[in-house]
Amino acid sequence: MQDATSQAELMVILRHAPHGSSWLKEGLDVALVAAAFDRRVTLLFMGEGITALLEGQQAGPLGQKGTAPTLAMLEMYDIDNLLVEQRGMDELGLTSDQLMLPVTGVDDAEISRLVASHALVLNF
Amino acid sequence: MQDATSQAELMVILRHAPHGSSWLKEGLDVALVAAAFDRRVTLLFMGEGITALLEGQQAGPLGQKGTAPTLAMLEMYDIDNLLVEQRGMDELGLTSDQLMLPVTGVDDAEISRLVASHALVLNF
Amino acid sequence: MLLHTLNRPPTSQVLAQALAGMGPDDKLLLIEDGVIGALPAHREHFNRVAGRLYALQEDLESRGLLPLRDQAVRVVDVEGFISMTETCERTVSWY
Amino acid sequence: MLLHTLNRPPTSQVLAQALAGMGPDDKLLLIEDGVIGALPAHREHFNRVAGRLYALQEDLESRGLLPLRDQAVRVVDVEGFISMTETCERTVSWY
Amino acid sequence: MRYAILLLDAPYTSQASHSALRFTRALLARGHDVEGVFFYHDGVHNAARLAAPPQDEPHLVDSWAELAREHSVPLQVCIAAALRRGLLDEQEAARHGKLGASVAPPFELTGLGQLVDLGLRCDRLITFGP
Amino acid sequence: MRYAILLLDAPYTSQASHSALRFTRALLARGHDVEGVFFYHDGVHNAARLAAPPQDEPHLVDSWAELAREHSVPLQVCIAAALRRGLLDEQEAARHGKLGASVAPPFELTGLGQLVDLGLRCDRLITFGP
Repeated sequence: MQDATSQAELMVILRHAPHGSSWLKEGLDVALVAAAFDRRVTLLFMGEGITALLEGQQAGPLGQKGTAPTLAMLEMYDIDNLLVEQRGMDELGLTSDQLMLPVTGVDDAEISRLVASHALVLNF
Repeated sequence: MQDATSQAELMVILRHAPHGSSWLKEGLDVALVAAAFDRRVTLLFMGEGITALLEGQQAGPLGQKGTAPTLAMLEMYDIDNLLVEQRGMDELGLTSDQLMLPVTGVDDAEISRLVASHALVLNF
Repeated sequence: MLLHTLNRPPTSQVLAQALAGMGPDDKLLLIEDGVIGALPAHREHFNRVAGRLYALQEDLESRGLLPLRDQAVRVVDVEGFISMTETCERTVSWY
Repeated sequence: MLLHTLNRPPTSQVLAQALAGMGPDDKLLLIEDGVIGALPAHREHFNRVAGRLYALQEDLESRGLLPLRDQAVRVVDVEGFISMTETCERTVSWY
Repeated sequence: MRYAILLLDAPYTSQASHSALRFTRALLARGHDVEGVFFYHDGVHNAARLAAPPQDEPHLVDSWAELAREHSVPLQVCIAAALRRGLLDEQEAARHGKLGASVAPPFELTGLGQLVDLGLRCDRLITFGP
Repeated sequence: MRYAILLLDAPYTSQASHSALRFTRALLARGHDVEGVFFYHDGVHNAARLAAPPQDEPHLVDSWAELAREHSVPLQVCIAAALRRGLLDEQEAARHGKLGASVAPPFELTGLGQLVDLGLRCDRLITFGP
């Protein structure tokens, strides 16, 4: 069942900003668990989810950690296929050098091909 | 403290559709309780909240009542100041004869004046 | 061919996200508050999926939207929904 | 003069609702995910409240947005937020 | 076919829970296997055994439990999402030094790995979100 | 000035609860009166006494209780919204034939009339939504 060299099986789409809700954290947790079980995982950041990748995030005023520390660990979990929606980047006026991790921009056509090629696609 | 003849004190803004969430029901409950305590209440339906007023609503397939029966009781509570956002009506392509209760359409300028003239404005 | 479900009205940016995720043969099923998108006034939002747009009958009915819907939107009940999940390879939910 | 708070990003229709509710002297404070609106790319969404637009410092900082913000947006911390609720007659929250 | 259901919102907050229950009942009536309903994010509130909705509203917690008993459908609740939201079974309550429990069988607290497993093992996974 | 707070979402689901707690603490530090925090809609989950968040996250339920005890701030939970979401105190649990309770003092179950009263009596009402 488990073949680490196969095509990625799980695609997790992250569409929510850090700190504002638990969606981003709970979506990342699914990706980390799948990776820990040797599943190949693709992450796609769409819309405000892209802001999860901004440099210089901090804990909140009550000590809420946010998700940046988790993102910094992705490489340890062999999650290195990080995609960002190019349209979302443009709408936020962001460029990839403002992000904390190397990412690949994808357009709508590529997004729909990715959605079709993964065995499981989960939206968060 | 209570003067039923005074200017309306509470404005409840309803922005959510029926059945899809509990926002509409819980917002209406605040309006009904305030009216039961002899507070003058204004209701403003904005955006998808306008669909709460559509004719011909029914219970959901599990027997969820929805909010139409509550709206039908508003007159008993002396809540007769029902406003709808005109822009929202236009975007939905609806006209007032498709609605179950008589309403008054208001534009942005009127909405901001109403928000400023109520002692308490609650968004739902 | 995939099935996509959408439970948000067209005023939500989730519609654009769902459309971005859809392939040229995929179908879009409006459920819950998403069925507000079946109103004729919203037709232009769904140009990209013309002929592949469905709405759930139970959710149209409970909201009083069944008689008001755009006739170009195909109506399916929960059995039809299940049947679409059988025929389509997978289902992706947008919410 | 009222204070309005907004905790949703400019992609949300809640922004239009908040703007509809604002009088000509009212102030708008972006909090939580709303501070994404302080990015320069979103300036045009806030033309109607130019000079009356604020963002909460703590929420900009935790998201790494403080150095990226449009300089036309005024930054206030929680003390400044409270001070605005004191000065303004009432506060209306849009979420 | 083998189906799995993922439910992400609480009853009484959005329609997600109603939709998921109706869909799952119709799946079973049609002869499909439902290998699990996984409750995540605010969906964990579907397991709240103390829920006391008005009598003229559907009782979703009881309805899930009934469905599970009649059709042997596992009701799997993400333990991490549940604990922070105040949903504990007897065992977790004891472990965290709390008196009383808010989750009872047939709902079972389990790890997120079960969701990934369900999603990749079943022929279809259908998500109901808020 | 006399302030009231209205909180409409659960801890750990959105930031609303964090924002409301921080704002309320700052109000008190500045010498204002906080005549009540009213929990409505999913905000009632702030009263979940069984919440067991990870130790490296803020414990919002405990933080509200602490604030109430130190500053005599009433914590008012809408009873109708609470019951359907599985939040019952001892009295309501007994009334609904449930064993155990999920809400304890200083949180008190009360009617929506209290919200209207707070909102019209205080100089300022500040709402934190999801």
